[in-house]
Amino acid sequence: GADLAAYCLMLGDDALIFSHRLQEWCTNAPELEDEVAIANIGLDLLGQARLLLARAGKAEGGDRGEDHYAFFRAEHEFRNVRLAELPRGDFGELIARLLVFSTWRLALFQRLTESRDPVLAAIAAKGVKELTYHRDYAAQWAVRLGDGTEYSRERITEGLASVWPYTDELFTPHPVELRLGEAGVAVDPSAARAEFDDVLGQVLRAATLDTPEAPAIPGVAGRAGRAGVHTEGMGYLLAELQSVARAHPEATW
Amino acid sequence: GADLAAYCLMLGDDALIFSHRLQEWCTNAPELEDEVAIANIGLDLLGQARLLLARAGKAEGGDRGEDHYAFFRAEHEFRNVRLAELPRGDFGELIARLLVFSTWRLALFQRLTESRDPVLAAIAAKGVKELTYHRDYAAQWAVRLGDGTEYSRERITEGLASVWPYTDELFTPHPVELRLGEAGVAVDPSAARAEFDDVLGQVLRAATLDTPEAPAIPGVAGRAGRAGVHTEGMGYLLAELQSVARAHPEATW
Amino acid sequence: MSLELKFEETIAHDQRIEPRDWVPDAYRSTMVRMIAQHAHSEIIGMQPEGNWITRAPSLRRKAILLAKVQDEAGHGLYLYSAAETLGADRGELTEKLIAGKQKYSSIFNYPTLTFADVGVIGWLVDGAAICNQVPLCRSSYGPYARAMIRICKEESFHQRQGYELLMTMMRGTPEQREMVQEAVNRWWWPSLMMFGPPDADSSHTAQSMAWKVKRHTNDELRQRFVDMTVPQAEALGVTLPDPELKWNAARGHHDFGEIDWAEFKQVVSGNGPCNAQRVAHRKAAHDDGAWVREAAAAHARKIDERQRSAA
Amino acid sequence: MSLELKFEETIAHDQRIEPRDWVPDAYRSTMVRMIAQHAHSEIIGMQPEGNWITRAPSLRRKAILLAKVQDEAGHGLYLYSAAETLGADRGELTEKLIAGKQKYSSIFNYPTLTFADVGVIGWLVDGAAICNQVPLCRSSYGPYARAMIRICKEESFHQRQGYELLMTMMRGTPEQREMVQEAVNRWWWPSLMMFGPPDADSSHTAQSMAWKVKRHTNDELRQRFVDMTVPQAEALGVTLPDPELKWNAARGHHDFGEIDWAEFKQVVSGNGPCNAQRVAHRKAAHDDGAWVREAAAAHARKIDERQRSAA
Repeated sequence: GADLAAYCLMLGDDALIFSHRLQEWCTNAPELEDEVAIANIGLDLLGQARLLLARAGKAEGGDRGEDHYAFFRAEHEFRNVRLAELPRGDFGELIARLLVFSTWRLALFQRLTESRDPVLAAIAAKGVKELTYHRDYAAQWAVRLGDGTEYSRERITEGLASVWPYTDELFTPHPVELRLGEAGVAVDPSAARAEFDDVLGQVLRAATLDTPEAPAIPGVAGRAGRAGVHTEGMGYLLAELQSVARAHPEATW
Repeated sequence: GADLAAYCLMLGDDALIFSHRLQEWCTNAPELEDEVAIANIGLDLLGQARLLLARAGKAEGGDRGEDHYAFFRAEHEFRNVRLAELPRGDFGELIARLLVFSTWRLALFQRLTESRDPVLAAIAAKGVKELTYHRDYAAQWAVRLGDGTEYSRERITEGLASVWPYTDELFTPHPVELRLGEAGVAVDPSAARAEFDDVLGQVLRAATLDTPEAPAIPGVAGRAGRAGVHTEGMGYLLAELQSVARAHPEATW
Repeated sequence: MSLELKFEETIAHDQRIEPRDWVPDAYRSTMVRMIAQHAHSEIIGMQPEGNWITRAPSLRRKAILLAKVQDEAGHGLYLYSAAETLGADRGELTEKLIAGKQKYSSIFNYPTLTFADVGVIGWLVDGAAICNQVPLCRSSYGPYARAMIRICKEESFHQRQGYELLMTMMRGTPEQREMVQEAVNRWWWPSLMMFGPPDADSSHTAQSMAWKVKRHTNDELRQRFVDMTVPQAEALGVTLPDPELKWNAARGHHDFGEIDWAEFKQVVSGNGPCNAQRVAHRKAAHDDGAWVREAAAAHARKIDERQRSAA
Repeated sequence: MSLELKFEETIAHDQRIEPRDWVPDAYRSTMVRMIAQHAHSEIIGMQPEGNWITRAPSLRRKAILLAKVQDEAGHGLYLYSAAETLGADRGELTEKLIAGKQKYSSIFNYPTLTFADVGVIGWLVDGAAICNQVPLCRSSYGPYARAMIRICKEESFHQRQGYELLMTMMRGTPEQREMVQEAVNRWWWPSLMMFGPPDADSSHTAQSMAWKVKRHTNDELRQRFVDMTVPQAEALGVTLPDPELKWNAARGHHDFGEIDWAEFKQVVSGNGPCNAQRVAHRKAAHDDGAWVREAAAAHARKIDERQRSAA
């Protein structure tokens, strides 16, 4: 119960928080087609988040629903990886982050379709289709930017350099993931690393880009996003996300 | 009682909200001396805000203190002019805004030292010294930027152009100001316009800059900051300002 | 039959003009102006509502709002495409928008100040837009008419969602009800202004109606909107902020107060509460995206060259 | 008496070296390195605490925090001035900081995650800094010693304010107490690391002590800090996160657990949780300010030229 709830919050918070950063792109995209695409990806992730937070509530067995989790938890209760929460950068950073995030998440979700938890398996099956599109979108832009102008090459290279130090965290299993992984319910993310490296390698080659080399950014005393230890940008994100809901705790919307 | 409280909130909110924008400059100033100066101005205004909000609480006669006003009011209850809340721009915008704000406020406070309300008169007397320094700081930088490099001239010119449309609002009296003005308690801001124009004229001449010409930005159906109708940036400012206090409504700090 | 005669006849028979048909220059420029203005409105209109996406107080409302704003981007896309069938270029139209040489609906020059504004925009602003747009589904210009059919369908959906949000809020806390009323107070008069100046002052109406690109006068549409909205307001439990608003049995319509046309002119002429902000925001996004568009073009050229040299 | 002898004698008699005195090159470079590193620490140290100014949950705490961060800017100013008396240039020192060629205290490479961090930084981080700095008030280099006297006075004040905030929070809600404990858990070990590597591994200590720019070893100061802090933690009602921490009557000191020196080395070498962020922030502020500093210089030149041509 508790482990499954925690695991659903991990995957749900990844989607919720990265969706927030994509929402910040709204009205700021370089072209209308991208406006539509980025909103679409944000919507897909928001949908995944809602299903996962609802599943967490059921697993927990109390009466907490999706909105309770999204709007009334404190920062240290959010279990998303730090990659999801990094402040919005330029379009190069967006594409780099989306490429890393969707490649990782797709590799997880593919495996998760075989979860012994039928709800998780169904959520994953739906998510696989969405994430395949997200990854394609990011990969296509990574190639255009890498093999476009000198300046675009610089921007995507810097984008990759800025997100790369947060990549290791994606594949570092939390005890909950290991326990549920052994039970056939969750996916141990370290199992997805090879596929991730392979796909990234293909995309970066097509984009004529090198794989970034940068040391992983540590958490605090070994604790990072999955353990509720976030970056300084997270508090501002939550302040905005939760502002209206918390100003009217008794309201229904 | 109610009018005096409302008037104290007007002047207090101007200081509180502009101080917030100055706080956002912290660790972002062009030179350490400016880091110190901007923090100092932010502190002075924060101090003025605290005195004025406390006075509002007394005038209202209830048990609302400064923190209640700052952290638990809704946006439409804030009575600051819109100039105070505009999102942080570059250093040219800062100097332009500070020049306009402090010149206006100093002209008000000089008159307010003769208020029949002894508390307001005392707050104003203290504020006059502070605001004189703020205005000098802004004026000196306006001259350096206007008569510095071509680029700095462009930045201060753009800064002035961006804040100028919000200047008329500063001198448009609210009914509360008119009523209390007649009673000798408050200052009708329109009485300060001539002094403002005169001082600004002197500074801009020294800076070899023209007085901006731009139509005033209207409120919504004639209602602007003093009536609680703000700009879209205000909600984000309050979400941040109030986030910790509202997350822990029962806490003491 | 001369080209001009054929054009007149197509119009007279309520048939549609298609991209390859000959049209008079004045028709072409009128249509481009209308369609571009409409496209710009969709794009600028994303800003006031987009302002609340990250702060939407429930995940369901957040998804609805994000999907709605995305739809508006989609509408912009269809409409710019329709304008392109008349020989216009999307990039050039955007440049004109940013330079202030083409307009967009003035309603978007008002700020969104609470989450209730999201509902009120859906109810009143989309409602007014639909009144304006339903007749355009029979516009004489085919691509525009077809775009409008799709857009109107989606906007009706948005309008219902907006109204439903307000219904939910009106059943909520006293603060929520107050928030809705206050938003209605701010948006009511600007919504009435969406139908444009009174018929007597409208410069485009006559020609547009003759060409069947427009089918009702501003005042007719405005009256229809008021008559439609009054019972909805009653059902909702809000007061429309017009003391002169009342049923006139003789006319079979609601009478309503005088619109502040001075405010209308001020906002249309570029000096509303948010005109500068909206255009500056659009310009910043466009400028920030320049290097991305250049990269895409450069990459496409490279691919093209590689394919040609391989052939 | 040779210059060198005079220098040695000044040191031996615990007198102060002043800017015009001759000093060996190694002394000069050691002092510049020490003072610059200290100045950089003040400036970078503004970031973690500055992070909470706009969100401080009471206006009194906001004023205290803003004043504290302002004091740190002031400390930076004195210290850069002291370094300038040795021939260094503030602009060049800043360039070195940004290029990663000069260090700052590693403690500022940890994030501030709740408002309790503000209190804990005041209590533990300023507390540790004071332990380090009090002896520096007797540094052989006069301008540094005098700057340190002023700085230590202000830091003691900050430390008391931090402790008082924590006291208030511990008397508050259960969530507040939890927040304090959690912040203590995160900051305790990094605070112990502030005293630098164990004496056996410290490369600078011996020479610095001979020159009396430093007067106690890292381990001595660390022990003093632990002994001082344990009763304060008890008074506060928090647990220091070290199961091995206990009074050793034989030594007359507290024993404590092994510090994670691998973490220390990682953070010092540039790869802590916030190293990249802190330097990037400082660089962005410096770069953004370049045109302002150029404008001031250009204006000063113009004034100068006008005065000269008028003379």
